[in-house]
Amino acid sequence: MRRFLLPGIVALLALLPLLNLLPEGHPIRVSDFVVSVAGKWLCYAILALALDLAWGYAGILSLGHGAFFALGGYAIGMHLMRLIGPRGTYGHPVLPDFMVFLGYQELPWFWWGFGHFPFALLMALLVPGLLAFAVGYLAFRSRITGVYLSIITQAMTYALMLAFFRNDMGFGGNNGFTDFKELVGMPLNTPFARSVLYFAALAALVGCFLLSAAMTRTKFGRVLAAIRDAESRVRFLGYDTLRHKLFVFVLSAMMAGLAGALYVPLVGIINPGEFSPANSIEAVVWVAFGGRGTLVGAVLGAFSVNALKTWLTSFAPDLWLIVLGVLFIAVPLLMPRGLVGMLRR
Amino acid sequence: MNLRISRRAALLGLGTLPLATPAFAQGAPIKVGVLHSLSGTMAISETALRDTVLMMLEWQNSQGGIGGRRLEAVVVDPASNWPLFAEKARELLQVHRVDVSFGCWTSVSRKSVLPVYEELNGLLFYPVQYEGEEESRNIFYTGAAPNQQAIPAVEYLLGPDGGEAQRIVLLGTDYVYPRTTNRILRGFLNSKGITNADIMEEYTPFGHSDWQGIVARVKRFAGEGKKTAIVSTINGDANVPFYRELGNQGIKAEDIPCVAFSVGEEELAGIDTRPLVGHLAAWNYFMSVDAPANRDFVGMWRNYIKNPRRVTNDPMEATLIGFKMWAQAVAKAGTTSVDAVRTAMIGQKVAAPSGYESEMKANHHLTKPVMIGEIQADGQFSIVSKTPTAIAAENWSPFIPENANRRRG
Amino acid sequence: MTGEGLYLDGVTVVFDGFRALNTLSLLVAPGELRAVIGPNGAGKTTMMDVITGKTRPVSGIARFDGHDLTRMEESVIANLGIGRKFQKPTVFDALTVFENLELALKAPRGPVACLRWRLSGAARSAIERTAEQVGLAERASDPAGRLSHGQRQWLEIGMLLMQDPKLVLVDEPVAGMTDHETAETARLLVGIAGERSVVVVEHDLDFVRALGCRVTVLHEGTMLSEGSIDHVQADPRVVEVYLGR
Amino acid sequence: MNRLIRWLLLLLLLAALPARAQDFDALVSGLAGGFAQQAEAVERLGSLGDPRALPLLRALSESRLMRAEGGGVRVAPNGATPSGPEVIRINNRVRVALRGALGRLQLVSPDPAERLVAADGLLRARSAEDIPLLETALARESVPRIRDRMDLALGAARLGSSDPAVRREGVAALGATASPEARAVLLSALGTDEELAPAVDAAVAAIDRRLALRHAAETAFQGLSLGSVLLLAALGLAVTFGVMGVINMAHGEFVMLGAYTTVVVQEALRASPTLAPWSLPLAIPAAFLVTAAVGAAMERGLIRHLYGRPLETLLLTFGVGMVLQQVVRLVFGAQNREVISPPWMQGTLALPFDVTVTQNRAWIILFSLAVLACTFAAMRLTRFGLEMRAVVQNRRIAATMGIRTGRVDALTFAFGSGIAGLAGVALSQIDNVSPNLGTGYIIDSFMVVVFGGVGSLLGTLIGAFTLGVMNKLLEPWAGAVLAKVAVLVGIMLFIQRRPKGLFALKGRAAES
Repeated sequence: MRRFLLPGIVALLALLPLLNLLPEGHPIRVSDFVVSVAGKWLCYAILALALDLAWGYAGILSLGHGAFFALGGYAIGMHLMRLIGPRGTYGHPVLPDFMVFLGYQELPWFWWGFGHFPFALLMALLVPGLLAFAVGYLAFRSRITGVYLSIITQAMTYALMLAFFRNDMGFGGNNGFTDFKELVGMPLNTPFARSVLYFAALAALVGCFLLSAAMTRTKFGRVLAAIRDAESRVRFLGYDTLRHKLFVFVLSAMMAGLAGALYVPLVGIINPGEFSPANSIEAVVWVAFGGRGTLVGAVLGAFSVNALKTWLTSFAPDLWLIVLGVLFIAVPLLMPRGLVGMLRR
Repeated sequence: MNLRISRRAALLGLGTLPLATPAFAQGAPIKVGVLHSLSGTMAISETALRDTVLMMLEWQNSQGGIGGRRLEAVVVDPASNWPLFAEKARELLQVHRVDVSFGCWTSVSRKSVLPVYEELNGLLFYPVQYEGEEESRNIFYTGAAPNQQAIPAVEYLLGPDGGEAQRIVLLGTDYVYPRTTNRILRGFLNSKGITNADIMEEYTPFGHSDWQGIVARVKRFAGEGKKTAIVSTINGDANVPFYRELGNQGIKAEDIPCVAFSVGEEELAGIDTRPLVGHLAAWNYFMSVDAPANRDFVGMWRNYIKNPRRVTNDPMEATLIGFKMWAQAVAKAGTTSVDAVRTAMIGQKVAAPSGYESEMKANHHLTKPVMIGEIQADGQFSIVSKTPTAIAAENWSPFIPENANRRRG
Repeated sequence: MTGEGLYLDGVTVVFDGFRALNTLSLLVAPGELRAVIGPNGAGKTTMMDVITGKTRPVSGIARFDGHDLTRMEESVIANLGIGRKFQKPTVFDALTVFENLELALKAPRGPVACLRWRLSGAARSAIERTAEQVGLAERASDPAGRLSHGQRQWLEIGMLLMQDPKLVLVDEPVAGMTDHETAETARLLVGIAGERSVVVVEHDLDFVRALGCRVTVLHEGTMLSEGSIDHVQADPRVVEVYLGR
Repeated sequence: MNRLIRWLLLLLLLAALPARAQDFDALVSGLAGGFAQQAEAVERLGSLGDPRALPLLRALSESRLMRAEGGGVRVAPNGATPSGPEVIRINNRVRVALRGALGRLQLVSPDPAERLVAADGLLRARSAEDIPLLETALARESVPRIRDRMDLALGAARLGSSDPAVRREGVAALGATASPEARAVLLSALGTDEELAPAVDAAVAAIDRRLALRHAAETAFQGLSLGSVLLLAALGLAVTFGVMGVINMAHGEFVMLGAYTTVVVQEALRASPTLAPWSLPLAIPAAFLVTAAVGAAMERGLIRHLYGRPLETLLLTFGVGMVLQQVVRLVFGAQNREVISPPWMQGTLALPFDVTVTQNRAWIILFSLAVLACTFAAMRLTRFGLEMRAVVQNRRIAATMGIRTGRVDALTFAFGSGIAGLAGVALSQIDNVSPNLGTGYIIDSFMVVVFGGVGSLLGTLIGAFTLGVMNKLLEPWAGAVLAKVAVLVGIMLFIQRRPKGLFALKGRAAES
């Protein structure tokens, strides 16, 4: 029975955009809205998976994963901006509108290459990866663990948020990037494009899930669990825990970057608000809610908390923060092993 | 009350209910979406606008709705989160099938929902002053464009009543509205013979609370022997600490007057305004306007919100104008269909609380009067200057050279 | 057996002005079994920390087979062939007994190597042999978290064996053990020595006697006396600071 | 007697001026005209020197002048706040004119405060006509502060003279000061007077040299002020996080609760004339108690179940923060709440060497140090502090010695939360009182604690002030945002080198 559970869920999820093709008014038709929201949740699920890999498996509680997510999003966003080309308000062949506007004469060097999709996709993985490498190397080398690491990573995403809010950075400041036109030749803002992006996100989620599952089943996965439970003991066994932690942290950051890269074309906007520390903490709550240390839990958590949030922000616009806050309080107290832990019991 | 409405909305929001009911059946309620943040950083400004829309809705229903159809609000909370704005916009249009939406504050939220409204051919009323440089067939802009606020205000500063300023400090929060406005103002100032050496421009992040250094630098800049004035595009939250610092460092309006474009009655409600008397704000409406339409508006608001001390402000007035115009346009078109309403909107006129008549022009912007107010000790503004007539919006500013090769259309 | 074994000379460690080790010198030959005793705060655990790289001395030499231990990371030292068993048994509760032993098994330690690691038949039988040796063969697939205190001590010793170290450091192995378990442990440690050096830190003099080896007595971070158990027990200085109390 | 001489002097001065008393009534009715007309009338009334003008002009500047029926004006009694369309409104242009006119009329007032204001007004008016007036007043003035001001005003007035020798005298007088106003006056003269340019340049340079020190002192003050805010925000965390190891993400919301308590106390006392001026000091214990109570409830009800699981605590307290924020928003509304600053916290304070600092910030620096001292005393000198430290060092042994560890935990957490409430009282004086108040401070506070060294109050103190001063030093040439980013990155790098912060606990205890 359990063997078919996951493939069954994936098949159901894959069916969703197809139900959107049914004629309006059909009893089982799902609306565009549901497809686009579900696509967003898929991206969040990848982010949750990435976070779970670092936190649930290796005990690295990053409160800065939102930053990796946002950087991935910005990389793709830059590509999408380049693709607008002369269709922008000011009709400049190369420069995006906001640059024309701030009086840029030419494209800043860090925008070079983003006209090419493969390059942008590469950067969406590499930039978060490199940042994770730098921060992780410095932190793990100095044996910064636990809540200290959480605070450091939180400061990292906060500093990035402040920096990206600056218009002088060349990333569009508070407005970020929006009004995208197309991606790989496909016009965005159509139900078709959203379905395609939905499938891409689903494929990425399945890929990331399988990769994570395979990885955690190897001896590497067991080393991570050992590091989580007793890091210094692992060192006395002769493992250079710095390298293991760095490996999983960088991988996790790249996964988060991929999630961000898929997210931006789906929601149609990226701006520095994505770096806000609260976003990263929220992602941690998804994982905790679903059940950390289990991949299914992370995915389930991302879906359920976000579904709740989408529903509550319409159902009880004045009270939803309280409901969600109470949920955050209740999870560590009443269900420390999350949804999955509860279901298994 | 609004909770009850939204509960019904929420049932639909599940997305599981098939939406078989045709939304435009005769006598079915007209749905009005409200897309204002009720939590997060923007809640401070936007909750009052949500209440304004609900108030107008109640009023319209008390008049028998529109064409015999009742109005029903769908309130959602985009939580000051820009991607959530886009999601909620789509939800309003596709799940709740609203006929019109009122919402957003700050350009980024509008730019986030704009592709959604264009794709799904929805109708959005945006009630806040903004930097211009935009024109969408699906949006009606009921706030001011730069020429309806910023330029007249600076003109006032340069004139005899404003103190004949020769140096200008442009202070702003680092986002697109201040950046654009200041760019336009720089062009304007240069055209008035004020060189760049006499212009200081500085930006701070959202919610900036430590103004000591900047105010001290402004003082120094002003101490170069020329009459100096501050033009502030500082956004909501940061204003209270800014004005406190201004007052505490003893900068009086007689020495360095400060004119603000984002400070209204609501913002002043959080400050002790006695040290600030004489500093200025430019809007298209002040609560202190002496006109019958305004007395009705203030009375209606205080009655609705059940608080005799609550204030009204410019974006609330803009919301009211937009709502009334939309209601008139629906009545004229005889349908809520977006294309028909859009056509009917152009040329609609409303006797606004500002005491002037506002008209919707073909560029989807309103004609508005410009008023300069001085802050008074009681937190209100004393209107020291106003244009004789409502002026039309230039959403594409002539002071931005790139607008010359803008794509039309 | 090659190399010079463990060599400490003039090692000094200072915590906040307190000299945890004060010019300590110690020589352990390859293959030797050595017991280290001393009252609380004598510096026994700090000595082990220096040898395993957890604590850096302010001065002095610590060498193993010619490698300078004071400049190495813990993991590098472990890979030189120095294994350590902690006073409080630390095994990985979330992993099974088998997996605990597998982690300790001598094999490439890098992340990529771990990802590509496949359990060979030889490795499997080595692990099973060790599980047998420490009496945990029956429980190989149980999570280590479910073991009793004594079993955890044994598992840890088993993990030490899997590392195939040249020098084994054992910190108070019999604390909290039954008499039977204590005797078993002594037999186990004597069996291990010979092939490798073993340094045992212990309070329990009966247990030390059972080991039948050379004894070093530490006091206030420095060596007080060294020799057979009978020799040190007869040393008046030792009697004064330790046994006399 | 003295008073009589003053009045005689005034009359003497008035006689020297061209008296056109017949204009007086016409001018007074001009006060009710348009802004331009008002300004003109005010200026002429000032130079007319008729003492009857003084109460009228004062009333005009205080919005007490009303349009009387039949075209004239009437004055509402002193201290009244009339309203309605008959109140004559003024604008900045009129205010500037009023300042000069009142200056002329008040320069010989018996009230020193009025004379100071008058001298200030004349300094800004800079009219050569005032030279004789100022010279006479200066000869009689005995208060040094007012003399300095009059000297300045005289220098400025001389600069407007048509006689080059007088102008030169003015430049010399202004150049001898260390005043930014004098500098501004000199610079404004530069454009109009070619001949004096070298003298002016030299005078400005001299002032600049004297001002450099002052700017440095003011920058240092700004840094200390920012540091004091950080210190207040971080102190509570230094207790809850540093001592107990509890990550309280709702700390910022506790600060916010403290600020709202201040609002509530002020509003409750508004009606009582005896207590209202003391509302801010009274808010201090109230805010401490309210937040301490919330903290104690949170510790006993929630956090206590999660000891030893810091990451879960982090999530839980984040949830508590969300709830608190939204509850406050629903109860008090999303808008900013007004907090009134008592008069002794407004305006600037002149320190030696002409360094001026803002009163409210000076008070907050003192307040933060007082709170630090109290915290230190509570932890070092009281039985509660002893028990607290005992529990931190070894919970089990403390328990066996009869210390009720649960109670100590609750009290410690309540104490840390109470300090957050105190921070809220202080922040209400410089920042918005809104539900979002706390969010802006939480990360900075954590950085201060981590930078200073967890568990060390001295570290928190030094950390807070170091970060404050660094920020302010970097700000002028990096901008506010980059300065902050640079400081954050700096801390992150610093922590790599000293993972335990500036003042780390060393030794075995810190290893575990």
